[in-house]
Amino acid sequence: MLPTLQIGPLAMPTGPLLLLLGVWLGTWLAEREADRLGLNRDTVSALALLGLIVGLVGARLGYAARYSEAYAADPLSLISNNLATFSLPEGLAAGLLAATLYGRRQGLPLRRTLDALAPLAGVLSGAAALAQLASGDGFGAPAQLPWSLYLWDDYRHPSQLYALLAALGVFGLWWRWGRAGFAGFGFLLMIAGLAATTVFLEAFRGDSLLLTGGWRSAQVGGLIVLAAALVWMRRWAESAQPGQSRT
Amino acid sequence: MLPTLQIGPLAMPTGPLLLLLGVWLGTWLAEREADRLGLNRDTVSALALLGLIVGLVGARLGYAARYSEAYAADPLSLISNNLATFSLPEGLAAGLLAATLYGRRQGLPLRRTLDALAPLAGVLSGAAALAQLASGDGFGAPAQLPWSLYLWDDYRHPSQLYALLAALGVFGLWWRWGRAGFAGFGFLLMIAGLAATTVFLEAFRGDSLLLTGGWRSAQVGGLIVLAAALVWMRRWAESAQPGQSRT
Amino acid sequence: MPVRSLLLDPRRWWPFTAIVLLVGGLWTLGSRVATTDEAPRQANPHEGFPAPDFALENLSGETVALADYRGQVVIVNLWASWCGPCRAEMPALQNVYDDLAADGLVVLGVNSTAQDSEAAARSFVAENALTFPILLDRADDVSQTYRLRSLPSTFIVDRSGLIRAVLIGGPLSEAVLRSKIEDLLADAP
Amino acid sequence: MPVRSLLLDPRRWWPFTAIVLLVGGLWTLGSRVATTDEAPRQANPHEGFPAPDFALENLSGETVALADYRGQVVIVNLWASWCGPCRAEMPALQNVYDDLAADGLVVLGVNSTAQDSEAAARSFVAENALTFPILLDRADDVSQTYRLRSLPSTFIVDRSGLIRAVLIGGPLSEAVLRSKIEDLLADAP
Repeated sequence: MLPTLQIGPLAMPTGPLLLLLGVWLGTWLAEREADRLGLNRDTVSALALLGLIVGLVGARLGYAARYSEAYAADPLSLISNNLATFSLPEGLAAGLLAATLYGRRQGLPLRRTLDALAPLAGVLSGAAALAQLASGDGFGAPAQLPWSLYLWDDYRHPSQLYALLAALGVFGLWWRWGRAGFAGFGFLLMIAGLAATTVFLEAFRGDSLLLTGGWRSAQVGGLIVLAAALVWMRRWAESAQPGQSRT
Repeated sequence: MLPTLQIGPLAMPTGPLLLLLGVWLGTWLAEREADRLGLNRDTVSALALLGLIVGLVGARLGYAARYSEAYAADPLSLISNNLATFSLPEGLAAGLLAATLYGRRQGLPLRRTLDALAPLAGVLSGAAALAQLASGDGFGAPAQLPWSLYLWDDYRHPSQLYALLAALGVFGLWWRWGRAGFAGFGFLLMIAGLAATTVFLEAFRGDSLLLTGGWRSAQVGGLIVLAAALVWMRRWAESAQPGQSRT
Repeated sequence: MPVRSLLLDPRRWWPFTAIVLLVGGLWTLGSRVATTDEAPRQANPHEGFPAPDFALENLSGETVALADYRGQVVIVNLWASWCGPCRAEMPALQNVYDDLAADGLVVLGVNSTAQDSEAAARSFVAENALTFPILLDRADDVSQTYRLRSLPSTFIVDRSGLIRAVLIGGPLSEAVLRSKIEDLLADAP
Repeated sequence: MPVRSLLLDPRRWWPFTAIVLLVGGLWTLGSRVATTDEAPRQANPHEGFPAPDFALENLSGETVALADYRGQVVIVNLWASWCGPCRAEMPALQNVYDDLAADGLVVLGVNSTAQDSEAAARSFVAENALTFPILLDRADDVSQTYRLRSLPSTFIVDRSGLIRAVLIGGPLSEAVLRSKIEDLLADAP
């Protein structure tokens, strides 16, 4: 655990720093992919950054909307560096919407653009695992194993390391096999891989958000995403079949 | 957990019953092996049973010797069905000694006899794991895993199941590869396999006997046995080389 | 990549998808969190664990608790008057108690009253002139906490309250009892 | 079996043996049991865990403990008078306290006295007319228990004593504070 990096007089929160690094590396890879797929690299990276920025704004606005009274009295609080006042669902929705609209306006082909963005998803997933390792979030269930991590007063599954290894593995899979084939395959392979490893690894977490009945929400969500990815994989394969290769 | 089997009015302790079954099955397999190896099956099974019986007597006498004052005042206590008054080291020493002397007198060839007895070792190891599963002994370290066992007020590694699977695996290895090759190979393969899995699996136990420094005694012992088995494997291979096959 | 050839054949792709989702679903089902397991930790009737405490009335109606004897070595013997081996081992328990009470030994004879008659228990105790505390487990509490499976069952608790030996069945001889408590009595109280 | 061919060649067998034993030895080393980890469970300064309790003197010299406020929502704010963001967020804390104390809100301003001067802290409190309890962490105990890494750090504890939000850095605005405590105050005390 290393929640803050002390660089001289500056205390930087390690987690957001690692995520920023992930965005930088992921966008760079997405640009390379865009080149390879014959897309305009600047448009693709603009789309990625626009999605992220609109996502951040949406997450803050979504949070404020839930506590509208407090924020109405003090609207300046919307502009705060506080990391605990973001709401993920609204952020995701806003970011995806903005990226979709921008992509349409710029005439980017959907599937190939998604293929270019696949490495960004993989790298962000790995960066999130590292960020959780630094902050001690996303901790594992208590377990005495020779590779257990002592965290929060117990020996636990090093769930953040599992997640990091999974992200690396899925990224490797994509690198080796996901960059050929019909348009959209690379993206769906990345998504299916990340969803499948989430379903598997969530079982070792000690902080799962639970639904009634003790179901782990991340596993249920992961299964839905996995099912969608597998169904779309077949659909896109079918639609790509006659013309072969990329549409 | 099922520490006692209730058959009508009779309450039988499950653990010893399973061990008895293991002796029966293991001896039957040893007899089959003796046939295959051209040894007298009755001599081999007599040797096995003699070793076990002398081992039991030795274990009881060894225990009594440690509490000689109490037993001297009450020697009839030596003949008791109490399972908690056996001492393993003395029993092992006595059983091995008796079996060795009997084997020598009967002129049994050492290595081939050991080969014939190999399945007995594997079966007993599996039966011991089942017996511990029934009694709740040999329990695992606390760990939350989807396959954890709830035992002694905690979710734990199902260490007894791990041990059972390991015994089955080693037995399978022996069955497939241990029954050909130079004399003594099958026995040493079985011993090396059981020792290696002990070293590996003891790490998941919650009741390890510890040496100073927190070393688990079963792992240290297992390493020594493993080293000895590997060294002897080479030696016996060497001595068997010129004449090929069984000496 | 092998998946790609699967993809081109719907007769193989849909079964593959179904299997993947089935395995994932079973895993998700199996790794649900038991939501009601925040129960307080119980002591367990197993060697190395703290002996579960109990409080029962003795034959004079006074309440006696296991915890009262912390610092002493306690033999907890579960018995019933109709059980042959239980009856047979009582003299050994009495002898050991007579001999070692001064060194810090206590014997608690927990009568499994729920499966015995109190009158029969009392007359057995009187006949055999047992002087160690006899407790009446009328509600079967101790039998359940100690997971009694067969009578007699004897638990030996050390001075710090840990169970150090579990002896199922009997009759126990004096030598067996002494061998199990000798080292424990030698510990500093 | 592949092992058999290894066996016939000592130049391969001895390295194989050495590697097997080395791996086994490392595994044995790695799975040693930490013998001194039977320490009592500590509370942890993380969301979802019980807030570590503390007892400190306030500016009048009375001892105040976090546990005294069980049943109320508590904002534990770690601050120092030389820290700009800490100073900047104090009015927000005071406003929220004025407004919601009646609903069961408590603010504890824990001055990190070990890295501040008591005089400076007192004069800052007087200047800003802070009315919520200001506690002096002279021995740096609370900073250590709460693993203080940067000032200000704010921990929001619910009525049952669980930490529900950890806010590192500042200044916190009134809206942020209110958004974090609104739901907690709505819980039944």
